[in-house]
Amino acid sequence: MTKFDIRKRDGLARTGVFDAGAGPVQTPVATDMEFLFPGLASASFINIPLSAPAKLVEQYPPSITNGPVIIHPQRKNTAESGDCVMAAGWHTAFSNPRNYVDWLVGLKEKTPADTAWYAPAAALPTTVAILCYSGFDLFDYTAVDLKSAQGIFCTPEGEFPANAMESGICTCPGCKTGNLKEHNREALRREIALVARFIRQAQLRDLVESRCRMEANQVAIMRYLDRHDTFTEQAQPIARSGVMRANSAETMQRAEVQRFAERVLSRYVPPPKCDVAVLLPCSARKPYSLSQSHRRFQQAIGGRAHELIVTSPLGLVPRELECVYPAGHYDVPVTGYWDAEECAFISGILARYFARHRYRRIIAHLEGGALLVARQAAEIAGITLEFSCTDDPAGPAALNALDAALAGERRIKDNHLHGMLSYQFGADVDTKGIVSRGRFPELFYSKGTTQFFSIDTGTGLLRPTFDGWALIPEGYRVTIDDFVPEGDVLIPGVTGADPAIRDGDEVLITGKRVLATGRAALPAGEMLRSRRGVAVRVRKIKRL
Amino acid sequence: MTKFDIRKRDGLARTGVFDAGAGPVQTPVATDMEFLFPGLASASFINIPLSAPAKLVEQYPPSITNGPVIIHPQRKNTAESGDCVMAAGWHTAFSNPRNYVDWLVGLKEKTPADTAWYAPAAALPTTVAILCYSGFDLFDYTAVDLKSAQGIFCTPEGEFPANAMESGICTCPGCKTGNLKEHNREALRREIALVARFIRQAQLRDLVESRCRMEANQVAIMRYLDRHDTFTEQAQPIARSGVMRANSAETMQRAEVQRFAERVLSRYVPPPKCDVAVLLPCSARKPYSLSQSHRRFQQAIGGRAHELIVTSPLGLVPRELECVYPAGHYDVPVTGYWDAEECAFISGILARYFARHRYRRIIAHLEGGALLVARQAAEIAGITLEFSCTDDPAGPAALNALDAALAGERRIKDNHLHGMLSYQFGADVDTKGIVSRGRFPELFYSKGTTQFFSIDTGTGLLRPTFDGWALIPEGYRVTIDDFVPEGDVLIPGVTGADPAIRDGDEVLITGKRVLATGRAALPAGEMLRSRRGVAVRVRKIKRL
Amino acid sequence: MNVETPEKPLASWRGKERYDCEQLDCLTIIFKSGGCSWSKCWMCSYRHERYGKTDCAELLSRLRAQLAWVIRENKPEEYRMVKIFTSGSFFDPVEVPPAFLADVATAFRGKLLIAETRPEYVSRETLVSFIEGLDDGSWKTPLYCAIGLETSNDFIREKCINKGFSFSDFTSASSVARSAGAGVKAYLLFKPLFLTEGEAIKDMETTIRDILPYADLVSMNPCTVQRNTELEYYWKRRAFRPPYLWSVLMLLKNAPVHMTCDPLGGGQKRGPHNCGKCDYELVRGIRDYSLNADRELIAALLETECTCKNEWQYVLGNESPYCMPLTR
Amino acid sequence: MNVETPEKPLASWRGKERYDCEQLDCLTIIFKSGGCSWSKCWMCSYRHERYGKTDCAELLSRLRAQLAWVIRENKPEEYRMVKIFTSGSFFDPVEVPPAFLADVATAFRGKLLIAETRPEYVSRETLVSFIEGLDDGSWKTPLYCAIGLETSNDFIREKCINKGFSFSDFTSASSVARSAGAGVKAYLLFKPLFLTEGEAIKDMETTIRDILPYADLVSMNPCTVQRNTELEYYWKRRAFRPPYLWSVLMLLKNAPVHMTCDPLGGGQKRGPHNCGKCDYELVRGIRDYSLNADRELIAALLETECTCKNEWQYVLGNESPYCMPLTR
Repeated sequence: MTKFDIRKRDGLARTGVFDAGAGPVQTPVATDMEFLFPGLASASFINIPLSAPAKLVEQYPPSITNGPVIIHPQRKNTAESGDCVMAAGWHTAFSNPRNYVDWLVGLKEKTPADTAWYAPAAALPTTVAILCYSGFDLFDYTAVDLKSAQGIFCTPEGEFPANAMESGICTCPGCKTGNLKEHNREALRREIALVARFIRQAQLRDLVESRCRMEANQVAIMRYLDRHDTFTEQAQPIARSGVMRANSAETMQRAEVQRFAERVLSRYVPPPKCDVAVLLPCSARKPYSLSQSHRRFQQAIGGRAHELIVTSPLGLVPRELECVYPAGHYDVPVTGYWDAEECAFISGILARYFARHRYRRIIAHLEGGALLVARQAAEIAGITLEFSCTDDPAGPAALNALDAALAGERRIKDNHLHGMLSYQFGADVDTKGIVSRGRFPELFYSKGTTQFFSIDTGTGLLRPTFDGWALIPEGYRVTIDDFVPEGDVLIPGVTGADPAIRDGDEVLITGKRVLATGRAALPAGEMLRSRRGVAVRVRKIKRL
Repeated sequence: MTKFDIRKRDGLARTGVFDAGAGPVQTPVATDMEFLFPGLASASFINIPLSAPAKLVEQYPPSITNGPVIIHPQRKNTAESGDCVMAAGWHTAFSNPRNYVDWLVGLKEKTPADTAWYAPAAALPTTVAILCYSGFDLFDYTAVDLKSAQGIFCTPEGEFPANAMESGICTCPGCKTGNLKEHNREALRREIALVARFIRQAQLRDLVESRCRMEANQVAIMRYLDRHDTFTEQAQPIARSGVMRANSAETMQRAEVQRFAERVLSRYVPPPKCDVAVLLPCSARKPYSLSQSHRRFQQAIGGRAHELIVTSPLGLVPRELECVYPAGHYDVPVTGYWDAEECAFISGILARYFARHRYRRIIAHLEGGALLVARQAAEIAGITLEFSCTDDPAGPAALNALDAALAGERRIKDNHLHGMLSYQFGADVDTKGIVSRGRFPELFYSKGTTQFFSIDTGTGLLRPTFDGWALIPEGYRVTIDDFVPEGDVLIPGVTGADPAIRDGDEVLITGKRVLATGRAALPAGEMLRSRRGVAVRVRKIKRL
Repeated sequence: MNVETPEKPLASWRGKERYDCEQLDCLTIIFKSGGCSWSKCWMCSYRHERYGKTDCAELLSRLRAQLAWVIRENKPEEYRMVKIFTSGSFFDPVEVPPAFLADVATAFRGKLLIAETRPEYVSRETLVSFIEGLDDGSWKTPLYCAIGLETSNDFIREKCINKGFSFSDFTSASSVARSAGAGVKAYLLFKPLFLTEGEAIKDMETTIRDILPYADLVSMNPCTVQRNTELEYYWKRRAFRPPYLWSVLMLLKNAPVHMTCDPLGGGQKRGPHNCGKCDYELVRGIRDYSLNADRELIAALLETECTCKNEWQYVLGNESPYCMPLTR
Repeated sequence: MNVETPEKPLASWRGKERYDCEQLDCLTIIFKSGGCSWSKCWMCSYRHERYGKTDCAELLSRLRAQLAWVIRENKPEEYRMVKIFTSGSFFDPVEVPPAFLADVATAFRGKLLIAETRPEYVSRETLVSFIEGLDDGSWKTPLYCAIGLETSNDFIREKCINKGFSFSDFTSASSVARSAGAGVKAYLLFKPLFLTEGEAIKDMETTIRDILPYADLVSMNPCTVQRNTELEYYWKRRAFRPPYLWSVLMLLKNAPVHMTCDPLGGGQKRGPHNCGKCDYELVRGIRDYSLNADRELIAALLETECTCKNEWQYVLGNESPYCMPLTR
């Protein structure tokens, strides 16, 4: 029996340990697959192209004794959890990015999540990043060895004539001895090691946004995958703790960016009885509140308005959400120029927000691109803006104007918790009487001696206590069988999970005998479509 | 005396050979600069930051005996051709991309072109690509050695803790023996070798569009440099012969893309007496004419309209220019989605084109994003479009509709040459009687036995004979002293050059004793601001 | 496109063919017919070449017009052999009205005639009467039935070609033909869909051995990508690569009998090809060999050096049915 | 921001100071004055702390109010030493009306007083009369003139600090002070603008040797980035890094005399700092050493292990004036 333990997820990519009986291998990996699966060597006459119609696949269903399970876009799933599945002929899929993505999504959706994916003859230093990004784990040396036979020198940045080996681009043992085959294999292994590192750092997307620039098809694959937003979004962790590099146009299409915008529009509830809003520019420092400019803004506003930050690529960040991933985590090149796509995307978000939440006054304390976007949004939404600055929003003139604009407005109650709860759990919770303690952003929320929530400063998410969960009427529950978990809740024990749950979400575990708080280790869909591994990392258990 | 011979240019980047007296070194290079310039080691108390005001610089002008010439944004140039110039403290410039670019442009503009540029303490595997892209040639090991001292493992994709050395990301001799310093130096040298390769392939921009994604500041530097379009454009060769990878949003801002669009709008003259235009979609195959779809379009049109291809990122490609760089060379990821920035840029070009050239009828044989763009352009320009297809433009229904739409229109004369001449030389030449021979795209233009032009199939540019030049009334002339060149024309012999001349342009050399045809080896500005090297590669000489 | 042109064959040309250690002048004709009755082979685009809805009488008259054009254009003394193809089978009575057979026999009386047909149309009766009209004693075997067996492997013929008949159908047809006094020519298809280069080579090697008792002449066709075929569908999606010319050479060299081979589209993307640098010379060599049967020529060609030979050898050893084709 | 508050000094606090092998309770006062007459040092932001346009009488009354506040808040028996700073020079008659000096002398009669001043305001006359008011015989040297010499290198003082006086101005002032019966305290600035870490260290080493004959007390200030200074301008543009605490330790350890050192902003980005991990302990140790002069403590601190030590050693060896600062 083969076995596959997933260790770390990053979107569709993952690191893990695969064992086909010959001992465990760390994935992603390039290895002699015919050694792992002796049946591969003797397979014959079984070719069925990826583009073959269902009829042909039914007539000649490909399979290999002592081999991985062959999956095909036109075929029902025959794989089980722990299996190695092989997308035969995957190396040909690159030529048509639309097919690549449609096939991939179809295959991923119908195959158990905890299967190890083998893409034969597909891995090159140039391709393995996007292959891992697509959710493949196992690779062979076929493609690089072919390049060696062709006299081609492989690097992650592209392929060159063999004599490039002498130009100092690489100094591996293969290059030292003029052994092209050894170099090419080495180059593949190195790239896989690098990719594995980025997966562990939960930053593979950043690497892929870089790597793909050398091949148009990879850019198209990335873009098509982004367009499969429902599918892609599910695989994204709810938060990462590192920096999110917003360094290319495609960042705006990232599932995590789109999810943030969507949740701000659909889940987030602004502070009640607050009918004045101020639109503010973002700051390089995150969370914004820690920047000098925002400290000045907040001083000038004095709590007399709801603060909304207009920013690329996120769109709109209500002050309450400034610590939440990715609002507290993105890093973006600042040139002052907002391109038309940014403007369209962000003004669309603003317009939808203002259509949904009616403010009596909206003061645009903005300049440049952000101001342009706010004007566009106002036009779309048919609302009127007031303007409180002409140039530098953090300059004394603008700050005085902002102060003056808010003269006579009454101070509204600070209600960060309410906003965060609505965003994170989709719940409109009455937080009256709950106060925050601690030093921003390390906050705790409690009433008297009862603590309800604390903030995970890495992700900006709320961590509810049992009392906190009592305030959240529904959702984010994982139900388990009639047992008391020792440590983490494992996948086989899970009987149900709110489909909204994503990797990293705070969840409440409910069973007949216990209640427990914890953090989901994978999305609801995968919990239900997998057989092994941790489902929820438990923080606290209460026996019932 | 130091000496610097530039070998290959790619934008601001170049490869070359530098000699400070201790023997030649190939550039770009990382080396022990204190060995090349012993004065560096003993320099003391001479620090003047890049951001220092002119007054301070004047008061304490930094200089080093037996060292490179120190350049500073606030100081007049003191360097001469062949010198090594040092932008002291350049490693600090990365923190402010706007300053980086303003300083760079200022320094480049006032310093002789054939100087070797040293950026001290700035080169890391992550930064050296953009440094070379910025026009630096010489680097030291200071920055990587510092990383080694800090226990940081350097790769072109980013920096990691030293233990990453054991993860297989690299297999250089340093890594094999656990020598971090050796690895880091090796990693820098490797990246420089890779960069040098991309410079030689004239594709450094492609690499930079990839590399920059890992650091927001580098993206900003690239974007700011693009915005200095007059400066940046001058350094771009008029054509390259490889593929232009249009794989990111910034491709549209490339000087070569902007230049193409500008020349189509300002120089290009459509065929005379042709008042019907058909807008066509592009094809993956280049030149378009060789694709199946365009063969069908041309069959359906039958020469009864002027063919204009609507495409991203170039905007508008008149059929006559389809072989010209970059129209015949770009490769773009195709997803069917045209983002708002693309739409805005391209519809702007179309609108300006149609405002300038009035057609009686414009038939949009387009679908999807291209159709959208055409509609936008028509609205801006206040013109009316006809539409000849509803879905696949290359499908039989659409082709029939196109044929029908052109019923009754008379065939116009094929006049590729006229269009190309206007684009390349800005000349509206009467080409009557000149016919083309050869097999597309390998064409020759002649009248009787007199040949005027041939096409360089690599670049798509025209190569005029002396008779061809006689048709071009002005421009693209390089004047030389009273001598007969033996082989190529060297820089010291050049007395004047049309400022429009770019690296790779076809030029006519005029001297008292000769007339010669050739190809410029560098832009006019550099010809006049340099002292050594080839100015024009001569093809044919005629003594007067 | 609907312009009526005077009736003439789809194609017709003159060339040389090797027969019985001689090189004969040969007239090849491709008649436009009623169309192949089977018409399902993955790689075949000839099936689209057929008259639309016509009745038998009209079909006959059009065929006769084509024949008349051929006779008009070619003097009988200028060729000794005639090869006849249709979109399907020359002996299929639905596709080619039987009355036309007699015309053909008469027209080419005294010539050596090779006519292509599927095995199911090889009937003793038809052949006997056809030979009667054709034979003037010039040739020991005046007629050869050319059958596109493609491979002796029924599974491959079914899955990879969709040919719709079996090896035993072929051997039966062979017996029938011989009993009627006709010879048998076998067409083999080298590298149909869904086979690796290595599998395809092995298939040919086996097939050649298998057919020796049943075929008098053997012609091997390296697979070419024709328009509007299933094969083209897969080829466009990178799921098929035509065979290497190296493989063709190797098969020709090792075959126990002389096989003719005309590498259609040789050296082009859609036809059998190597890397583009060595192709021209090899294609010419293969054509020469078809005529002169010079094994030493083939052996020498196979020893030619080219950078793509490494690639080919790698593909032979490493292309697997689950990751193919490795190259383009 | 324009709210009037009762007149009190800019700052005033109590602490310990080492003097003559003793630890004295010390009252430190920073008077708000008429402002530094020079007011051009790159790193100084105190120059912004001054009364706006006031006449001499008003200035005097405000200074007196501040003094009264200090006397009110601090019982005389609770401190033995007084350190007085202004935005510039205590003995500058334009900045501090001479009448006020008498008040101060009277108020702190019997205390050991250290007052900061630029050398040009050290005049025998002023000092003699001031000491007269101050001295009750408790101290051998009841007054020390504290002069911000910063460095003995005139070039550095000019280019990197913009101090506006020379080393000889300092030595002259020292003679004057001593002849008037006052002592001299020298403030040194470790690592001003435009110096590498190594250059700054060498400068301190030289300076310490140079001033031995002229200074009775030495205090070394590692440079800190204050707001609204030229230094801050460069620091924000990555052109300045405050010194490493390792360097401070090394200088204190090797100095031929005991130097006091209060690393203001120690461990923070704007102050002298290492990597952030080891800073707290080292800053505390430096403060302790200032009081206890325990060289062994300093030596031990310098032997502390931290990952940033390598970096510091690298910077010492490799930071050059043409590529600095190497770190942040």
